[in-house]
Amino acid sequence: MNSKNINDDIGESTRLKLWETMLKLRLTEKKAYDLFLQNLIKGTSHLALGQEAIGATFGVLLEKGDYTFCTYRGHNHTLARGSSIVGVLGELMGRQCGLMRGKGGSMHLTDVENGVMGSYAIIGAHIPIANGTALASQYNKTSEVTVCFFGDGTTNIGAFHEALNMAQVWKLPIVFVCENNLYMEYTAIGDVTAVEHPAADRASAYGMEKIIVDGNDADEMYRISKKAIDKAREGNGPSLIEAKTYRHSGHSRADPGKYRPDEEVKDWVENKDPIKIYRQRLKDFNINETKINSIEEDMIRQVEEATEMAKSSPIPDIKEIYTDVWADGGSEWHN
Amino acid sequence: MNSKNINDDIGESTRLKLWETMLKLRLTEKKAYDLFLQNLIKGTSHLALGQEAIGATFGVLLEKGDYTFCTYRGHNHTLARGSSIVGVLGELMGRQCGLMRGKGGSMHLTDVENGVMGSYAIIGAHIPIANGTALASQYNKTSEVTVCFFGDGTTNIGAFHEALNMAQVWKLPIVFVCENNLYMEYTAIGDVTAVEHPAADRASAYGMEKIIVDGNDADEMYRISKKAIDKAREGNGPSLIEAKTYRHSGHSRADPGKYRPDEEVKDWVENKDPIKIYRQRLKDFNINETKINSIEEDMIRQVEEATEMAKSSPIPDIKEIYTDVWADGGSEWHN
Amino acid sequence: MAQLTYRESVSLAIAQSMRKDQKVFFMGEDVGAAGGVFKATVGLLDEFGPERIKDCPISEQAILGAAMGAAMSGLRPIAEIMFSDFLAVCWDIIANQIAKTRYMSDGQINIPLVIRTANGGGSKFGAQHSQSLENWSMAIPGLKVVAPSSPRDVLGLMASSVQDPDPVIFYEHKSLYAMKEELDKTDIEIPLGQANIMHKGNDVLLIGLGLMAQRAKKAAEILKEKFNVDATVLDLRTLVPLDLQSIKREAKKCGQVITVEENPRLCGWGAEISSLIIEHCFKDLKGPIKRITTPHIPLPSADILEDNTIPSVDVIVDETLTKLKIKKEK
Amino acid sequence: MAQLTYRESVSLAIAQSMRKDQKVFFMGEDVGAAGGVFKATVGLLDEFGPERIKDCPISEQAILGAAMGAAMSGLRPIAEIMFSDFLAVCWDIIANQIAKTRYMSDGQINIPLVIRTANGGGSKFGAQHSQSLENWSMAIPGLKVVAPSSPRDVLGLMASSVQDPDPVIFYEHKSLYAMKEELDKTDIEIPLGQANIMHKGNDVLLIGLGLMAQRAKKAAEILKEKFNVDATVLDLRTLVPLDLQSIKREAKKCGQVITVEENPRLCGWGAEISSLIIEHCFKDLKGPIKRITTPHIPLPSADILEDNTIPSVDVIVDETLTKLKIKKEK
Ligand SMILES: Cc1ncc(C[n+]2csc(CCOP(=O)(O)OP(=O)(O)O)c2C)c(N)n1
Ligand SMILES: Cc1ncc(C[n+]2csc(CCOP(=O)(O)OP(=O)(O)O)c2C)c(N)n1
Ligand SMILES: [Mg+2]
Ligand SMILES: [Mg+2]
Repeated sequence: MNSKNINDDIGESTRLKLWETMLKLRLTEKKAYDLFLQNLIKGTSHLALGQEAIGATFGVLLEKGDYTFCTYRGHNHTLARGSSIVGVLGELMGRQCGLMRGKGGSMHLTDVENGVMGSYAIIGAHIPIANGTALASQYNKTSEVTVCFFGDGTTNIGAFHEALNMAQVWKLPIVFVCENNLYMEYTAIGDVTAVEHPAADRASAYGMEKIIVDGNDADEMYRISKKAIDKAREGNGPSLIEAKTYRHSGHSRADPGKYRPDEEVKDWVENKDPIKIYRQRLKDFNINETKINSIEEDMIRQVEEATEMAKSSPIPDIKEIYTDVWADGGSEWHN
Repeated sequence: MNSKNINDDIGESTRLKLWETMLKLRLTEKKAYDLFLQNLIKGTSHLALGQEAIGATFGVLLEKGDYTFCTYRGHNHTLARGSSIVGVLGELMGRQCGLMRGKGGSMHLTDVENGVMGSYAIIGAHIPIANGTALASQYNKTSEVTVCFFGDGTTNIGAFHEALNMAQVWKLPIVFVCENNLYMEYTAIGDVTAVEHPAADRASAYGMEKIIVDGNDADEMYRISKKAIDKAREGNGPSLIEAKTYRHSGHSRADPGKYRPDEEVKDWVENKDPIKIYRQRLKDFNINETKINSIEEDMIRQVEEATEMAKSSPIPDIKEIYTDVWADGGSEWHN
Repeated sequence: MAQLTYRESVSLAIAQSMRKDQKVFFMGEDVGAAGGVFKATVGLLDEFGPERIKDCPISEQAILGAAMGAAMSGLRPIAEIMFSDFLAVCWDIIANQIAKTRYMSDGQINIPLVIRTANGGGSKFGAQHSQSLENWSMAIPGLKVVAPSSPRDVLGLMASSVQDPDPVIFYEHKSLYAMKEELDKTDIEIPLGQANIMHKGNDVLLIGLGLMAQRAKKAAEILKEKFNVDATVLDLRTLVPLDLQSIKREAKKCGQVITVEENPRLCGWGAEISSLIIEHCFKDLKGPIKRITTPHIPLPSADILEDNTIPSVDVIVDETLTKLKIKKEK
Repeated sequence: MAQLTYRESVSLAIAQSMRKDQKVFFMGEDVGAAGGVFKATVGLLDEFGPERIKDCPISEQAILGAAMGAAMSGLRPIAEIMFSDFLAVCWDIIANQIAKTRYMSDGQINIPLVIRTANGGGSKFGAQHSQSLENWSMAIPGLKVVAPSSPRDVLGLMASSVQDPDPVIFYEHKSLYAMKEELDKTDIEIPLGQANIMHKGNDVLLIGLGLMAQRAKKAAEILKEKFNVDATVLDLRTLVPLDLQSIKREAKKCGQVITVEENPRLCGWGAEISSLIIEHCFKDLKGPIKRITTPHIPLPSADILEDNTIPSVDVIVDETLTKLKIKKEK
């Protein structure tokens, strides 16, 4: 696409927001990777390097009060909603400054203040749950939209099916976003799925429209997502978007990703990287390079500062183990 | 359809088998209803009066060694495979002569000898399990076909989705049969389903063909089902059939079925009853009325005899409580 | 004065909660127009309309997921799972999501919801529609577990469950739906974590729940009348929070303890209670704690088989006499 | 002599079973080409090919359903559920179908299958990837429950599990995958229902399972060395069938009993064992049975929080000393 020739329906300020958000995601996750190597992050962690355009788009499009639900691969979506970098890195490092002070860990990032209604580590479970906040908006006759992110592999689990049917039957204000990165953990999605497009080819089974989008092109993502969000907000029911993308690294911390052909990885990293694409796009739209670069420099600085803050944050008090099982703040199971 | 004008692809002897099987089902279930009224059957029971053409067709088409899986509404499918009337009625009455000597009850009829691999009372659970016998046939390179029956409401549960995808991915020799009787328990299927045809409109989500058939016309059922069985037996993978039908009575014993419009019930019972339709069909094909009637009389007699046998069968010994939890025949959980 | 069945108490309890709090709504399969398979929600649709009484597809994960999400955004859903056996099809939503999300979020998220379900045997429904599964949820940190044994308790415990800020699994016993009780008022609250003494005595403590509490009470009456044995019957009412104080006090007083469970033996709630009593009252015990349970088998269907599987009043009487070394011929 | 890790023992055990019996096959998510997320099935695809090592979609109900159906027609599937926490998403297939079908069919149907799963904490994976869930399956009649604590036990118990005519849930402990052991042979069988005495002594009986058995053993070594306390450590190995004989014998011998569980407190297997010991050995007990468990909370993620939640060797030592009223300064 030659962007110069089309009418600029998106506009510079939104584009710069998309750029800034994508950088926040990219740079924070790259930092997380460094912190693993330094053994400052324990446990597991699932990076989404290469998938930033999707989360970023929704981060820019959604309003305060809107709800998002994501998975263990949810650092991006959490950061995109406005969560602090120190809160995310702190949680990964198990520090007091973490979003959940170390209780949840990297797979469960939650930041209700920013509409991040949790990250869920059991495949598919959050899809029906996301219907619930959408149902609440409908019940309360308020106009929040719920967005639920999940992967290609997730379309084969039962909860996906149940939730999509219910959303349509009740015309819930929700947008389902399948990030098709071509693999579940180490298995190619095509090897275990009866249709070519794991989400889009199922849309009709829920009376929904088939929508496939280049998930690495932030502009395309923006346009399609905006439509779906508007539709939901106007009370016209759910949408299912399949966004094609790719993760640059392995499935999780321990995974070198060797099951993927070298050329495939290379192609996606070199030719289809959403950040590279978007840097070029901004130039195509004649956006001032100093602006582009200063946003980047600023974000580099923010990530560095947040890293230092997280590193110097204390580890949680072990008394925290016994808090917040119940709404009374404690963990007693007897009187 | 004017049957006289078409080439008789089915033939008299098959038609008489269909007739006989449908009568076996109808008369046994009607007897079961009488036995409730006499309080000789306790617990619950789910009749499928009006849905006989579907089970009967498969009963006639399947070969020894083929596997069937059905639901709590499974008296028909069990009888159709050749299970004895006394075994079925005996089980409903909780007698020693019952197929499972009273251990399973009306919702769990099982008769492995006749390929009836169980009746399952939790919606959808048996669909993935049915894949398993199909997988075994594939693994053993034998040619049995598995058939799995379920209702329209069942298409909204997760297990359905998972199982259909897996069956197609592995090209399993299985036929899925959705008996769409328009209602789940008391709720019209259209009120809770995102598509018009709960099974057929989802076939494409599993890379399968959309197949809808008049489930009350045994000839139509026979033709469509034969194709699907042949396809499976030849190693060409699964099919999903949606058979439109209707249950004459309520969902279960206690249900008068009042949520259904009177005219709707009347139309199905009077104009679309599979037995009535087929009696006429046999006549249209100039099949000798004495044959038709003598099969019926014979079946009435068989059901009466079986009823008496079941009534005179003893109740199970209470020692049976402790048998057959484990393959060693007992129930000990410690050494 | 009102005479109410347990079944009627359920719909009344829901209605009372819904009248008081607009945030409360109710969802389940066949619950609205049909009033539920046990007719325990008759009348609700008429009073509250389809926005607050929601008929659902057969999608238990979607039902509880939606209930959870709605609770997360401040509503107070009551969701029905028709039979407790079906908790298994949505067990992940219950055990991994509903129960853990508050803790994992470091308290950012509250999940005030009630899951009500028909539990227990006695109806000859067979192994997949008759289980007693209170212990499944007791084993999951983050869930409160309630099991009323009378119309009054249904009213009082449902009111508290709906107001509770944490998720509650509310086990109604199928064999109690027809039970009637005279009540002088219906707008009552019974706090969670408060066991009920149904019968008083010093010889032996019978601890029960749901139907088994009622059977233990009948057994205590027979024990008193025919054998002059004075039993205390403690209906736990809620397993979480557990009324450990009352358990300890009564166990110490009686010195002899029997738990009466409807679930199969292994890892039933009686095991937990037994181990707690050992821990806290070891010196006061005059003999081992006896656990009456269903054998460790799936539940059979035929009348005679089911009736002889679930602990009956007679079995409770007999086991109590055996424990106290009293001959039945007395 | 072979030195094997627990992880390697898993794939070797599966391979040995598959070599002997053509009816055995293996299925799960990412198990073939990738060798499993814990690398516990590396090499199997190469040796047995895709017909016997089947990579599956993320569809746990479909996986266990297919395994069950295949077992019903005479095959002997081994199915992997990647983390035991995910048993919840297929709990109906396990608890209501696999466990009950033999009984409901009056013995017409056998279900010889093994479900293996990575269980337990220690990896900082958080509340949905770290649970210890042996008690969930112990509570279900019709399931056998196995939890090996060493490479040798993996080999011996897997061989028996695969040959067993009943369904077995096989809990491998994530924190043991790296454990090494010297073995003089690998083709071994250990019957189900035979507990293992890992340490001998008369002062106190420590009963453990999986990782907790190993920690109890280390605790016993410290107790002996530093405090001259002689502990017997009994690794139950299987919860169903349960080696009640050994439990009774050792409990009677020692008179003091501690169970060491990794699961949260309520309705853990320790409660059952405790109630059994009370029932069978009441007079031989010198004091209450102590249950060491994880607190009744979801598992936290951060190092320091997780480490202080799951019972450690130190905690076991301390609790044992407290129980025996021995001062630590000794
Ligand atoms: C019920 C369940 N099964 C399996 C897993 C293990 N698991 C974690 S991530 C993953 C792959 C998910 O693939 P996809 O949905 O494509 O998301 P992606 O990781 O590619 O973002 C699997 C199988 C899980 N967490 N939950
Ligand atoms: C998981 C589960 N949810 C709910 C039920 C209760 N239930 C039994 S039959 C039924 C309706 C099933 O409808 P359908 O699939 O159309 O079959 P039909 O009864 O019409 O043959 C329901 C909801 C159940 N048995 N299992
Ligand atoms: Mg993916
Ligand atoms: Mg139906």
